[in-house]
Amino acid sequence: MSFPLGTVVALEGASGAAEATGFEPFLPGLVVLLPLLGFLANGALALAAGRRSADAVRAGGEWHLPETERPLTHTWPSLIGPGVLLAAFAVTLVNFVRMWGAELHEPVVIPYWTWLVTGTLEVAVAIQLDQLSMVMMLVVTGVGSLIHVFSVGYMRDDPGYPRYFTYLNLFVFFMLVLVMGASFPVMFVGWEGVGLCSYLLIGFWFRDREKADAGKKAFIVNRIGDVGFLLAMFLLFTTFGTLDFVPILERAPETLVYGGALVSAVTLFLLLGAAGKSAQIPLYVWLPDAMAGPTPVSALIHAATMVTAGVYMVARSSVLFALAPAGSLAVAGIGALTALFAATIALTQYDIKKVLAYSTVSQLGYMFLGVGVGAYTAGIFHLMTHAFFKALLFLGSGAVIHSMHHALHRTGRHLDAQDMRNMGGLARRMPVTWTTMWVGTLAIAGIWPLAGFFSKDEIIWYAGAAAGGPHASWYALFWMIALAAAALTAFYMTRMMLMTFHGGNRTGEEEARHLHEAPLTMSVPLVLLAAFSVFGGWINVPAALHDGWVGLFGALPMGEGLHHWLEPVVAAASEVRAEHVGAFHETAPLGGGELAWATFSTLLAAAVVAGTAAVASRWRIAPAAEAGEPTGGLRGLLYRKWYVDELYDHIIVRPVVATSRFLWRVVDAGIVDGIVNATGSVSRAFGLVGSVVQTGVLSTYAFVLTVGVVVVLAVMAL
Amino acid sequence: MITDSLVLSALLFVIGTLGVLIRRNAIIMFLCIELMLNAVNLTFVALSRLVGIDGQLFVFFVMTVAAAEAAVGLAIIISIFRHYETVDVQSFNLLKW
Amino acid sequence: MSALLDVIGYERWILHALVWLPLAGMGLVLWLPRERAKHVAFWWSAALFALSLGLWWAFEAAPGFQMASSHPWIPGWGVAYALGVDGISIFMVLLTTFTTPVAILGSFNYIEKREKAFYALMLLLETGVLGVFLSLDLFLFYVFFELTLVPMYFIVGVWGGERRIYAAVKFFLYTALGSLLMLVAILYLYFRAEEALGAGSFHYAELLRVPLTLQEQLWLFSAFALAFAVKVPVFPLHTWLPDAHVEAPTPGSVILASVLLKMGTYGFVRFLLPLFPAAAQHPPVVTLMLALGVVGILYAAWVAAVQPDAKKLVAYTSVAHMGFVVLGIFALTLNGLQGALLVMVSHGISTGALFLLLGMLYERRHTRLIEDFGGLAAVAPWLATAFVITALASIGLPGTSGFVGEFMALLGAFETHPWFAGVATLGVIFAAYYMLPMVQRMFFNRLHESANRGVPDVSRREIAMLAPMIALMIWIGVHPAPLMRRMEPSVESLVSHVERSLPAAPSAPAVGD
Amino acid sequence: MSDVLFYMFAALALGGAMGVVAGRNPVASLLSMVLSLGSTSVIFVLLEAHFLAAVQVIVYAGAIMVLFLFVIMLLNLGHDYRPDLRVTLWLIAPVAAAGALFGILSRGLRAAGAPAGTDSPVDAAVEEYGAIGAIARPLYTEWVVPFEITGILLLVAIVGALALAKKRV
Repeated sequence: MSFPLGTVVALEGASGAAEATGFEPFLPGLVVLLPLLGFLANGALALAAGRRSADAVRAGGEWHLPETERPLTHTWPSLIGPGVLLAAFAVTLVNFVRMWGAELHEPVVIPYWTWLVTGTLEVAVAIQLDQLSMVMMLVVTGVGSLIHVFSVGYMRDDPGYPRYFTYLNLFVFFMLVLVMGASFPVMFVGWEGVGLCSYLLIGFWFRDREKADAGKKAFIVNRIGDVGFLLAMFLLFTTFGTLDFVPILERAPETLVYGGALVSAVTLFLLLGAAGKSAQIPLYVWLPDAMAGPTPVSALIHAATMVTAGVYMVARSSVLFALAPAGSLAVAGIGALTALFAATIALTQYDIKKVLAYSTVSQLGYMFLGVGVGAYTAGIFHLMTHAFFKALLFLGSGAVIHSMHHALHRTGRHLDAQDMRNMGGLARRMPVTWTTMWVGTLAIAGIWPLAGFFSKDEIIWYAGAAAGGPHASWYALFWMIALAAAALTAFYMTRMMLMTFHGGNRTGEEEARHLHEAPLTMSVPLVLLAAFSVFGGWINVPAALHDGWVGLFGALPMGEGLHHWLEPVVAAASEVRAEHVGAFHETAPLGGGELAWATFSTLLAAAVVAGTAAVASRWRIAPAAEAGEPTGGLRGLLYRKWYVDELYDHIIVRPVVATSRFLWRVVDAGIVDGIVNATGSVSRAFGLVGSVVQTGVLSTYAFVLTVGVVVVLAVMAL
Repeated sequence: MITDSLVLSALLFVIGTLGVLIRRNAIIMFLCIELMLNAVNLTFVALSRLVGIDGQLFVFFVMTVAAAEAAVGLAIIISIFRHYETVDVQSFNLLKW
Repeated sequence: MSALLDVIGYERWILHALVWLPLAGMGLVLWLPRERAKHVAFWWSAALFALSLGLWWAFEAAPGFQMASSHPWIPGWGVAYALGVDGISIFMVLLTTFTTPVAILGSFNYIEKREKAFYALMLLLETGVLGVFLSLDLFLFYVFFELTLVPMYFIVGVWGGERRIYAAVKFFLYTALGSLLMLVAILYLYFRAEEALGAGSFHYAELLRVPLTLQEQLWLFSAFALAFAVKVPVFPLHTWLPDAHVEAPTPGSVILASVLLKMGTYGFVRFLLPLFPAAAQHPPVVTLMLALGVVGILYAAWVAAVQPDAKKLVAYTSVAHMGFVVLGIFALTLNGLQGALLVMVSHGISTGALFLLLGMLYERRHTRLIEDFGGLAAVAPWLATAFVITALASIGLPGTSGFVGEFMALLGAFETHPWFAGVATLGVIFAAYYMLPMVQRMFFNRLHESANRGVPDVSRREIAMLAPMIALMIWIGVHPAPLMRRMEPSVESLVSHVERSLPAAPSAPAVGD
Repeated sequence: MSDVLFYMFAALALGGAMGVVAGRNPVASLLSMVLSLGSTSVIFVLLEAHFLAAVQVIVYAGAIMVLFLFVIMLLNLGHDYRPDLRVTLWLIAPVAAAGALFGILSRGLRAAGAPAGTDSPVDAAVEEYGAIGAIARPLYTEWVVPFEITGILLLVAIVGALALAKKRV
């Protein structure tokens, strides 16, 4: 058999061009393979559990998870799931340490087997290891393992426990394939694979119609984005004849014309793909609905990893975007617009997960703004820090919802466990969650020492600095939008914290007694993530701020750490940028240096947080049951998400379904089938005409005969 | 003389055809057919004046066929009569779809 | 492995065995008593499949026909009994020998009346189809092409659903009418060959050498194209397919979807492109066919989405998939053609599996309407898992066989006709648009009807059918290289033949501009 | 002299034919048929076909007409017979067709006819072998096969007639 099983088993793979620089990958294939093995193991357990619960349902009842001794199928996944992730994280760490030591200048490509092969196209299933993919691998496996551990606690008493971990492991596998793929098609495999897993996980409780619909919506909207990705790949293939990253990104500067139609088309298609996956303006509608899935899923997929795939893709093909100012402007524009738009919606939401969902869309907008203006490292930096504090916030909200469920379950009252209006005053009852979530909130708001400040501020600064180059007026506008969105972020996050943790408790006296802190498996990840959110920002303190008060007068260890780390990956793009656009400006559009604006932004955020805290304490918040939906005015508009969903429904979904029905009823059954059946009935009609002559009366036949003879003779006589 | 008799035979033939078309009595129709055959015999004889004896010979065969046909035809009419109790052609419409 | 095959002279008798053994099987089935019929039929076709697997090693990746043999059959007319296999037809043969035992296994407790006749017809059908894929003589090809009509007509007509007579007659007339024109074209070719090459002949190799003017080629092209367009089916001529599928019994649907549709596309690749290269490249012809392909993709997807009947929905998806194949073929590029062949193989497996699953659901609930189902995943999780995997393969999820074919076809089409390929790529969205709602309405949502509550999960026999198909779908998706390597030389020689024979007429665009 | 005779008997023949068609009852039609046959046989004589004239009278008028009469009597159609000939507008179509037929036939036949009086090969044969010999000789030499076949034909007709008309047992 020509299937080179050998190379896969060895997992070493050819070590590519790495000998020179001494970076010697340590079993890189294992990182990808482990989640796959986890998926297969959990999958088998899930199938067994599924068969047992199916028999129970068929017998008329419902299979309940026995309280006392949990069946094998529900204990093993808690070991396999997180275990596999932690192992993958360990291997990644080893590789990271090795890569840290070696001065790696070009990516290490390790092919395993040829996937597609024709005369003109050759695509191998290959892994590409370089600084960028290493950062992503760290984020995916690191945050992923924490979320897996959290899920053990959160999903403990869900009958579909093994199935949950099957999908989660499969997701991490596809995410790693996406991040470590060495060519666009392999990345695309991961790209749609994560789309599939988000479909499965959002619709995890598939018996509930809305949740299944949300999953379907996510998949279809992602697919719309994937079409863009496909078209970009076709364009790249027709120009370069190959689809691997290394050759394309090397030969891009000389083959593609700067700002030419081709490169703009490619980048715009890639943007469409990224917008689909990272929920940006036109295709963001699926993310808020994706909250229908379990909360750890929202944390992992819809905060930390999957939605950042778009940003990673832009960073990976940074050269193309550098060559296409129009493309980059579009990315930045979409990013800024999404940031502001999503922030406005988040202001009025009452569902805690919806607030966080729109906050994610908004923060992704920032990342897009970052990579759009050419500050790729800033974008990736924000991606990393966002993964930390947004995962923290989501898991925190998960802990809150979990304990709310327990309380309501105990007393049997049917209240929406996710509605903030039913919460309030949880600080005393859930101190750990409360403190860690405050850390996350301050981080996302951009308060000084925390990670959010450094990454978000850097993006805002570069947006402002880029205002100097071409399209200056546009970038200045984006800079202002970014600042406004930052203020809004601070407001809605504080509002969320206050409604959830502060003020009087609105769940009800009896339930309140049952509200207690989340178990250890859930609170430990929270604490760890909180730590990351605090110290995460220090790895990349901007040079200008390093010795000012911001950088504690030089005390912080790794100034510009991430910049140096991602230097080789972004080198090509920055060269192109330097050649065509010139360096970033020193001053923001309204004057003032980086330090000045950094101080301004953190003070602004602090002011907003304090102000909201003061104002919010006087709000009278009625529990969800009494308080109706906000209808009129701006609040109603924002609560109704600017009626975007209804708009999409009217201009896209309904016409498509109507046309389908029309095509089927009228065109297919009517015209095409009509013609086919018509030929049948026409021939029957001719038969009828013929039969009129057959009257059965002898003389008619004789008469027809005579007429025939006469005609024949006449013709012959002529 | 020959052309006159040819015209005569054409006339007789036409009258025979007319009889078949108009009459509804099977026997009479049958008679008319015999008349038509006779007209044809006349043409044969007339033309045998030009062609030679073969014409007359052929009449001989036509007559035998006419006899055979008459016999069978009448037998059919009898068996139909036995079934329909009438020889009116209109009532034999078994073939009507 | 290939050494072992050479020892037993595998190459000399395998093709003849493949064509005639099913016929022998048919005789055996008819001869044996009724209750033994299905087992014999299954084991006979399974053995044949095992035998045909030898082709995988015996066939080495090289252009031109291998294991070819030619014996005069009707010398007077220059008709030879010529068989041969090349990169293009080998996977169609393997697909046929693979699908027949699976379809027979699928009909074990589906067919209750007239079992012997049914299994005999299935084996006769296999002979016909294998004959079509292996024959190198146009006369022999036409005989087998018509032969396949008869068993399919009876399978749909006798064991079908309520409107089976209508569907069977429509299927028969549609295909027969088309193939009559083809017969005329074949005869015309024969006489042109007689004129040009001295002795008239139906053999593929000789007919390739017959010089034809563009006008002639256009006429012959349209005659052949109509016959195959009905079979593919291409957009306006497709209405027989949903009816035939809805009324056909499950095994009939499986064979119809996975094998019979391929005869049309195979005909395009084997006869239309090589025999009438100038016509195949004539810009109006190419634009028309590409347009029909793209329309087929989008139109069928949209119509499929609103079908109340699950089998009709899947039937329309076949039209959509075949739209991709037509797109791949008439892109006239190496990637496009290879993509088309891959879509043919993967569609055969995934749609065949889909029909098997729908058949299982029909056996359990005796209904085909989607809204009668609901929440089955809670009751039949393994069935639901298999259905979801097959559905994903059908809509072309990367990592499954569906994606590889569609990606290559679209890529190939993009090289020469970017706009057509661009619009066709939208088909990928509509694939999800028609498949996911069906999956959700049948397997997710609440389990409301009590009848659904009693649905049993897959039995061992059903697993024996589905497991190999799902394994194939994933294997081809993950590791299509061996398939592609075997196809590549034949497709390469085909494409270069089509390009080389291009008269220097400026009208036809140089491929790839 | 023979022209006058010819026209007289031709008129008689036509009258007989019209009588057959317009006959009020079958027997009347039959008799007028006999009249027509008789006058035709006279015309045969005028055309030098003496043997045939005799055969016509004996076979046709004598045998076949008697057969018809016998059948008419058998089915006793003779007496209370309602005439089935109704003059309706629908008659125009057959009459027109018959007229057209006559027009074509006469035009064709007239072209074939030749002036009377030319000596025809028939007379030579009659001199040599006599009236009956002139017919008999070719009958038994060239035409012997058709002759035998007509014999068989008659046999078949007899058997057929018997089988058909036999009363079902």
